[in-house]
Amino acid sequence: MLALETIPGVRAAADAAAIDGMVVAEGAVVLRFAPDEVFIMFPKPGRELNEGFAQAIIARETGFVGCWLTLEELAARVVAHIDWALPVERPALAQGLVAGVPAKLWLESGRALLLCAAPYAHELTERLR
Amino acid sequence: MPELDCPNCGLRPIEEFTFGGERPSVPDRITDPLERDVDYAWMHDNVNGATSERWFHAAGCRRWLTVRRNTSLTGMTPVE
Amino acid sequence: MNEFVETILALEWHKPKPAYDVVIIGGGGHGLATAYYLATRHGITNVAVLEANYIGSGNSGRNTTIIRANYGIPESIRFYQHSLELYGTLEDETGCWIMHSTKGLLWLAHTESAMRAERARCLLNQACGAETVMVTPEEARSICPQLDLSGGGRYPVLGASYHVGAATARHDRVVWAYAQGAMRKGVDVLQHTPVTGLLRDGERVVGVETPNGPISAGLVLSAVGGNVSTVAAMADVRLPIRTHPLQAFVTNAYALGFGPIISDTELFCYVSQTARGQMLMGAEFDPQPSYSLGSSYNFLQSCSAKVTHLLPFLRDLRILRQWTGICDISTDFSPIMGETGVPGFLVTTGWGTWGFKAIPAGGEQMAELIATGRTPAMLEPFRLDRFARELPMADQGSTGTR
Amino acid sequence: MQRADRHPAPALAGPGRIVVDGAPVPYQAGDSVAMALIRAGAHPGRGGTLCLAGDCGNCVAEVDGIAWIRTCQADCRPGLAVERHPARGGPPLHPVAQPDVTRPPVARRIPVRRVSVDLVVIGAGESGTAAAANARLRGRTVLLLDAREDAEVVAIYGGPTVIVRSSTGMTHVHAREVIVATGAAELHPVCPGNGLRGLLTGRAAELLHAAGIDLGVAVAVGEPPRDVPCTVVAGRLVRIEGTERVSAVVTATGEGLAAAEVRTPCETLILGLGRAPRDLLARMSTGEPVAVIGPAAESFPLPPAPTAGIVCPCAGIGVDDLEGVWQRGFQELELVKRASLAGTGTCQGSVCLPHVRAWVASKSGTVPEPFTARPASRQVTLAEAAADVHLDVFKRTPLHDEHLALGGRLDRFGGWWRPWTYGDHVAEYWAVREGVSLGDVSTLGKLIVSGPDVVELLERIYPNRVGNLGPGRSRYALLLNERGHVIDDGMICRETETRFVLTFTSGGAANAEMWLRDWIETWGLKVQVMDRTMSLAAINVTGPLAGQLLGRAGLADPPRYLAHAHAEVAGVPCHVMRLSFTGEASFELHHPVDRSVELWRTLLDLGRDLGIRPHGLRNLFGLRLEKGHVIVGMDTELDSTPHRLGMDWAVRMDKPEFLGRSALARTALLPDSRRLIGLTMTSPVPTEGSPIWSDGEIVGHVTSSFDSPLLGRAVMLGWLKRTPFPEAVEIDGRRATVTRPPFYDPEGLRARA
Repeated sequence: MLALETIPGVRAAADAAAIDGMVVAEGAVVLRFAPDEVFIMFPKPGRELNEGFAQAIIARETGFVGCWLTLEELAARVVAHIDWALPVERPALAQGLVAGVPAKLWLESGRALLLCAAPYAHELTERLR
Repeated sequence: MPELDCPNCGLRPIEEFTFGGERPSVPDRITDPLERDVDYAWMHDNVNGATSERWFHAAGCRRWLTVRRNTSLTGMTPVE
Repeated sequence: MNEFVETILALEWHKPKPAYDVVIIGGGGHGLATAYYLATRHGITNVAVLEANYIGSGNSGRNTTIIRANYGIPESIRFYQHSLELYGTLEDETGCWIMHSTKGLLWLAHTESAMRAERARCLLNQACGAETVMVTPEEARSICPQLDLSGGGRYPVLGASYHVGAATARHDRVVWAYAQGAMRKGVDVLQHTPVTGLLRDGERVVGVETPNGPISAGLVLSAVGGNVSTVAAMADVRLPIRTHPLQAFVTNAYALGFGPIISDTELFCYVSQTARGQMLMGAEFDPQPSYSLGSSYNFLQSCSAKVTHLLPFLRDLRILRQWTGICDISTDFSPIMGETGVPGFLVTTGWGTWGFKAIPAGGEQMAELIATGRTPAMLEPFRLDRFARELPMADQGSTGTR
Repeated sequence: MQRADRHPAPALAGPGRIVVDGAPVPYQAGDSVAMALIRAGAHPGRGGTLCLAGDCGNCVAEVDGIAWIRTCQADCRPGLAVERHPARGGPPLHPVAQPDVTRPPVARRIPVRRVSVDLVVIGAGESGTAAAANARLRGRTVLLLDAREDAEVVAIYGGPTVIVRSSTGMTHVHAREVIVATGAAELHPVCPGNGLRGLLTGRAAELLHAAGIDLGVAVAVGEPPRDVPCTVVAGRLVRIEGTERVSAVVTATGEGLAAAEVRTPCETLILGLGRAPRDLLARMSTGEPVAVIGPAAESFPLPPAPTAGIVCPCAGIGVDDLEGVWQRGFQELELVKRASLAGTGTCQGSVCLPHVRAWVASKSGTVPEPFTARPASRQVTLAEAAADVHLDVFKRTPLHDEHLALGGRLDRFGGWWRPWTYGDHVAEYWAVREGVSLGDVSTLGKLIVSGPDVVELLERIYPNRVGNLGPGRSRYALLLNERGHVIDDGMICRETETRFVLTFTSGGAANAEMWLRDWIETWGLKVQVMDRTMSLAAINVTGPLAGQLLGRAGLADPPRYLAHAHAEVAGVPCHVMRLSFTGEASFELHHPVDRSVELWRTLLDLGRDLGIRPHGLRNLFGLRLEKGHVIVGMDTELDSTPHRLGMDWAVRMDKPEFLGRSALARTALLPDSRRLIGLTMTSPVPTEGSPIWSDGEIVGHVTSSFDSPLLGRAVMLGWLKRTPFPEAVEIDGRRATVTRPPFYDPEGLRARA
């Protein structure tokens, strides 16, 4: 059974150009949900973004749950429940249905983060059991 | 399997998307403003052929895309 | 030889004439039934039914053959109940065997809001003459012993409405019964005669164009399914309709042993067993409009998943054939019948996924409208101008579709 | 998705016994079930010619509980249970015991593999193997599939996607291109006696002989089989004689009066009558990048038009049946098929189609096109089709387990699990009306919108005024579509000049986000949107003691009615919105989902001596009904305009533009024809949905009803749809009074208290 835990971060919605020019703390992981929306996981709490974000929406985000998987776990537990092709480049964000649940995958070269919105956590873990 | 190519997420099965319909258009020959409003509110072109529609990638980036599609064909094959 | 080969009725094909009092576009159930009732009830026999392919080749030959009247608004309940009653006497009236069988229909509810909707349905159905009662899960199981009341552990059955008079009939035979009846009275049914245009005299429609030449008509009725927007556009008539594919499938034939029709208010699927023993099932129409008759595996997958949650015995049954029809879904999920605002041009359309059950009443009432020139009371609520008059007949919850 | 070259091949079984109709039948290594039965001197099905190539339906039986299995395609394994189908009426429907609800619905876990290749080749015969090898040489990824290697292609769908069934699971193959190389099927004989046992096609005879099976006295008609000892009889097939099993074949040479019949006794009759393309899959996939090669693409001559015998063995249809329906006016291929049912059985016309086409051609003078091919071309069960399919996701709020722990019965509403009642719904009601209560409203839609054009956006989206709303203030609003019909409702909370928080109904939240994003794009406005629906939980603290409870939780200065503020409650950062749906003073605390359990428990603890208890949806529906608040989707219909709902106050027609404005202006000119009204009557309360009667006619129906403990009578909302609107109505055979809601606290003093 996958143990999904809250993955805290900061979520920002701003125009695409502002996000392109965004400066984030060293080591932060930036998941680009859409051209005008990002989710940023910081290596340490407290280091957040501020530049170029006039009238942006910036919010602390604790609404995502997830877990890190090894590549073996990813292949064995998750990929069989995906009806679309994973991107080949790394790192990469992939978003879509996993076992019928809206989910996101952050793919790094040696591991992957499986994420979903908290209300889906129960269904996702049940279905990937 | 019918798929749509989301500009943010790539090729995805149709179940990930919500159909948003085509942008309504009212034929020029309808001139009466009230009739035009009824047509805009209720009527559909229901084209058998190339059409332009809105789809929302509900299970992915949650953004809209505009799709050119031939409704005479099976699946979601885009048309140029 | 098996007992299901057609051995009773016979079709009579006639040569086309250059002009008719009434030309009906579409040789499906609605077109042929209208011709039949024009001929038998009103003595109007100078009628041609034009069919682009062979009779019953459209939705009349592609549906899941369910006849029911458990709708959610009084006007619809009365209309479909009348249709259900006409179906009940159609074999006697036509002398044909349409394989009509009253089975009863269970609409399963899994949530409080679904229960609320089904209770409301029962009250309104009873008030309007259709017999529908609430049943407990245990009663539902006594009506359908194969039912899994846990809904596969995911969709527990809280209760169901039971529509006692629901029936099935063989779709092709309904088409043929009406065709034979009309033909015997002198109606011409012209197969492989597509309509390529309408003849106009000013605003008025006065006939049709076909590849074999024009045919004049005192009045033209579009009874086509799936392509009505195309035909209506020939008369500059705009319709609140989108054409969507609707898919279904059957299994091989098994020994008879599944009595009722099972439907589900949340999963939107329905299951029955045909007289030949095939399990016949379907679900909601495809969300995107299309005119293609191609089938999709997604449908086979999701429909199989839904029905096996409710009826686990279906798991091991063999899927024989999957097919697709295209249906005209109106914006308010109700049919559109009658005048179009263009003189000489009528429609019977918007039959979506509920057209088969309406064939007798739709045909009878459209025939009355044509014969008398007056919209019968039963059709009044279903006029096309209801949209402009802001009086849509919304009843999405009763269409068996999303 | 994986890449693969070849479908995994099955392991070969050794000798053993299967159980057929309850009796053991031995088999040899490599035997199919059909072969084992023939080896034992039996026919696997009801009779008729056997092809042993998976084409016909003459060898079908129930194998391992699954009926209609082509036994020539089923491998033997020890103890495998085979039941032959009854001669009439079809195999039985097996009842399934009430299943274990803790397990998933598909009893056998059927694995699904998903692979992606450049090319799928269907058929590992000569042409298929060559095509696959060629493509591999050109560096393309190829998957070669063959039914004889446990890879049955069920169908080719759009994409193209090839669905493959095997004994070890399903495979969904996404391909760029498909080559159909399925070869040709041997023709079955159509003549009197063709339903007897002991009839084989040439290939079937070769297979059986190679497997060491003694065919007895074998006679061949037509092209003889290779390497099978048999007597070859010249001439055309006239009839086959025998009772149950073939005993002789009658052939003829010459025509007309010169025709001479020869009767040849035999124990096995081998038929080499020619071939027809095995093109079901090819015909199924028009419009896709699918090529057909080899014999499957050849046009073989049609057989001579049959004159007698069974044409369609699957449905038991004879030439006389075809003749009968033709005489009745069914005079084209599709009508012949539908009236006779020829071609509608297991093999979907694979056996009969060439003969029926030849027969129709002899009648009409034109060779008809084959009838449409549809999935499924091979054996597939519903369980296999449903394998790995997941239905709707049911969302849970962070308080899900809290509700269960408190004895809550959960119900699904708007896609979420929500508490319906915690058991004592009367106590829940009074807790709201006289004390304090908590409601889990985490499911509400919550959007943040921000940007320079945000006011313009909202003025266009909503029918009421937005620009004059001050920061820190909030306002109820309807959401209308372009027809002027209510599609949702919620609150508009202004935070700053350029930033708002919008709330929507639980079921409407996803649509509301789509709706806003679509219009922002359409109008080209500079507005950012962030959907916080699933990020923020929300607890509604409601009741006359709600303020007191929040004071204990550290909220010293709670917002006034229709104001909102960011503040800590019990140490949890909250967006506090003061409003009222229940009719009592209410504070919605929107807070991060990960802090929700903590906040919920603290509030329950702090309110214990105030008699706090949570309320479920059942009561919420009643409480709001006493106030006359509509629930969109429950009290509204597809065509509910604000006017019909009695909510003209929520629309400012003096605004120059908003969605639905032109429709509202137009429909305002039409007669008033539908109206949502309030109704009261004595208890017992009528069921929701009850028809409303007047003068013996149905004039509408009740949308919501509640037996008000406070008012001691039934209060309702309902539609009147017949004009003139009646003043006296009957519900449940009793008199009801038409009134204007609210039924409770019409001045709204309690909500503001």
